[in-house]
Amino acid sequence: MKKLFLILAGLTALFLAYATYLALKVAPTDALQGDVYRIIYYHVPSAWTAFLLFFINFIASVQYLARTKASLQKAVQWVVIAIGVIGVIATFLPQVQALLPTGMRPSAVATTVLAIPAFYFLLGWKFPGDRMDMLALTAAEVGVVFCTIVLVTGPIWARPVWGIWWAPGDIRLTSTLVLWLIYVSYLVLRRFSNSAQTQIIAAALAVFGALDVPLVYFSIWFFRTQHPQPVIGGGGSMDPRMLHTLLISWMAFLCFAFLVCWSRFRLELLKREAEQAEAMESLVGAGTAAKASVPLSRSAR
Amino acid sequence: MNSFKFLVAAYVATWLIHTFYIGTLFSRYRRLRQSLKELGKRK
Amino acid sequence: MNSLWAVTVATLVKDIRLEWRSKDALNSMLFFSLLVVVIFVFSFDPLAEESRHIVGGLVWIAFLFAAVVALNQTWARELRNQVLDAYRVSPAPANGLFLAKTLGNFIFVCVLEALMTPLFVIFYNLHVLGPAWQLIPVALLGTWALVVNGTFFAAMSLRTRNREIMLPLLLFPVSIPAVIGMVAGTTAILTGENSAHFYIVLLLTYDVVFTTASLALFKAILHAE
Amino acid sequence: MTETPAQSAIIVSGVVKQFGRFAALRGVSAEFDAGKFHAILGDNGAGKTTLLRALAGLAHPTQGTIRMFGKAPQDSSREIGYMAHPSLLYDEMSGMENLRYFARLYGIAGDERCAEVIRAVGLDPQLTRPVGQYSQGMRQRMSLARAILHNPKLLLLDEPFSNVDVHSAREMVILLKHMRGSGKTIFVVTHQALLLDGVADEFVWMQQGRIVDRTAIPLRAGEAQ
Repeated sequence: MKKLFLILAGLTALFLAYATYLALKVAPTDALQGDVYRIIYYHVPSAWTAFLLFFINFIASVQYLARTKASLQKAVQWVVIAIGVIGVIATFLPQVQALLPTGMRPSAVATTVLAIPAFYFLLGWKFPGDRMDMLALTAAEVGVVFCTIVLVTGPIWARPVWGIWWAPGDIRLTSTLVLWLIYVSYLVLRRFSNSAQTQIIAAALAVFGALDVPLVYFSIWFFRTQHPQPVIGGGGSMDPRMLHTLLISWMAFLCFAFLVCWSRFRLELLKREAEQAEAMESLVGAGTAAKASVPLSRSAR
Repeated sequence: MNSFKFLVAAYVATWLIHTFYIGTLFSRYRRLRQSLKELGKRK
Repeated sequence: MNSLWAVTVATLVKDIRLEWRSKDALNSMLFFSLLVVVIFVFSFDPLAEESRHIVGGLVWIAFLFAAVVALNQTWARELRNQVLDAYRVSPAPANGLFLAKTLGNFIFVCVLEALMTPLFVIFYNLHVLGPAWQLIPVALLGTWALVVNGTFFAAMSLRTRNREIMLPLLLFPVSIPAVIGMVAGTTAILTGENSAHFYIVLLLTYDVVFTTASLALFKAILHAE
Repeated sequence: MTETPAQSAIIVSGVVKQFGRFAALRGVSAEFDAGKFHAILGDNGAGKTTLLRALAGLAHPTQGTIRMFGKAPQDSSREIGYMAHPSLLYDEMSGMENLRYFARLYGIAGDERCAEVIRAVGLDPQLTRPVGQYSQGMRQRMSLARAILHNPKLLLLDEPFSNVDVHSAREMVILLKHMRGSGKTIFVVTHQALLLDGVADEFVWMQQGRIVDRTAIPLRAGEAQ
């Protein structure tokens, strides 16, 4: 296991170096922004990785909550299957296709929708019992790290391009900030909970956070339309070489995130084992000590 | 080009954050090992 | 269903009776938001023409903080003598407690708003340029949004160390869309520059989503020790 | 006369309760008979209260299961009467008001049953003083009244005699003895084992989160007097 990890770590380092090389040397310079646009190769893959991790946190939290009751688990499974089936069918209906933004292919949307049941069942199979909760924690924590990078590199990119550090109406950056806040509060809750069932409380909060995401997005989107905005460039199609570099970079960061998550997960596993061992250890140690010294029942006398 | 330093800053910041996080993971791991060892000794 | 309502009503009556006797939450809430208003008057020039643009934000910030005070109080009452355990061992539905607490807080915060709004009007010399009646749905839906999530998260923060500080930490991030809806909606109505319809729909959606989620998950939260 | 084997009312199997780095219960397995009076004894931190809370369904075991009349504790809340160390009453309301509220939680309408149990524990239903001003003994009685309000088959009492004068304690013991006679299963966590001499059917000794002994007299084997 350790050997495998080291090999993967080495490969990932090479992959990241290659992606950075592509980003800095191979990808063409942007005509409008100059070289600084190359931040995109770190900024956007980090954002996608963070969103993926938050998505995993949501799936894991739902599944953890569902597991508290057998009937609930069944029901949630059927809901997830229904989402997959209906989602795939819907993307091929002409009415729904008309709603899709231009450039978004129905087959791509269908694949994305299929990711929901796929993740749900894959994670459910791979992470039994309390491991599901540990997965949720891991995904949230590593997600927050990647989200932090998005929030740091965003303003660094905005400054030379837009002339300001932060555009309050910029929907992507602002909703990412809200997302970051939500998941930081999730981690704070886990940190400060003194409940014996932190897992359930945290899972409930994760569900609330995930439900909030679309609302955050729409509210900021509408808020923006009513307020004067700096002209934010964007849109237009991307040079295929840029897209290629972007995807390579994302792959590299995904591999990296996977390894970080793996380490974090191992750490949590070890921590819980240690807690349990300590709880049981104090039982043996203290138990024998008490038997030797303290008279058995002070209370009865 | 002036904006080049922003590019460098962003890349450096990214790896700084990652390094910092992995550093905290390592220190947490070491502390855990330490406490496990003490637990073993008590036994 | 029947027993849910009976329990909700009984709990609500009990809460109002207790509040009436001690007036803990209402007094601290009122005084707190009065202080906030006074501080705002010194911080932001009330006579300026653009005050109409910021007062929506000020009003809701005052109410938001006051609501947090009230929300912490309602659960603190259940922790004294561990009365919450008496509820937990009873067969009464968990959602009865949740609905009663939410309704109770909703009433308290509405009373507070009714008392504080005239103060804002006087201090900031407000007159509404948009359709004033729309302030009512914005206020009611916005208050419900705050209170329903606030009650849920306050119950959640019962199980944490430093409970009182935990509530805003949990509540504010998730409430951001609702806060945008309340503040931007109120500003839109006050200035009459935009329509507030979108915000009312946003708040309504928010309320429906989170009321449903809270009712679905409250049992798990209540019984997590 | 042949003794009919008493039916096991409560089956506790392999219960572990872990709070972070501390295990309050460390593998408790026991069967308790219906209609008997069980006294749970042990030093502070032996896990008595946690066991009682687990039986009441308030604490969820980390491992192991508890079956109560064939059901999980959470599903048999109508059969369980639980009296905790704190009073589980609202200090600001009178005894009658308190009980009236808890009666609604159990779906009991009207005041007759509330008055009946208050009289049963030797208090006056007409008393209008808030519970917060009761003496410790009166509060314990009122707390017991709350626990037996819905006429449960199983009574779980945590330290009912602590901080109570000897006279009141004796009276409570007589009351419990009477309830034992009417077929209830009773668990009492206490430090004052001698009070229950001749009243309790068995004494369960706990130590370090385990049941270490079960005796018929308030004295463990090998313990010289």
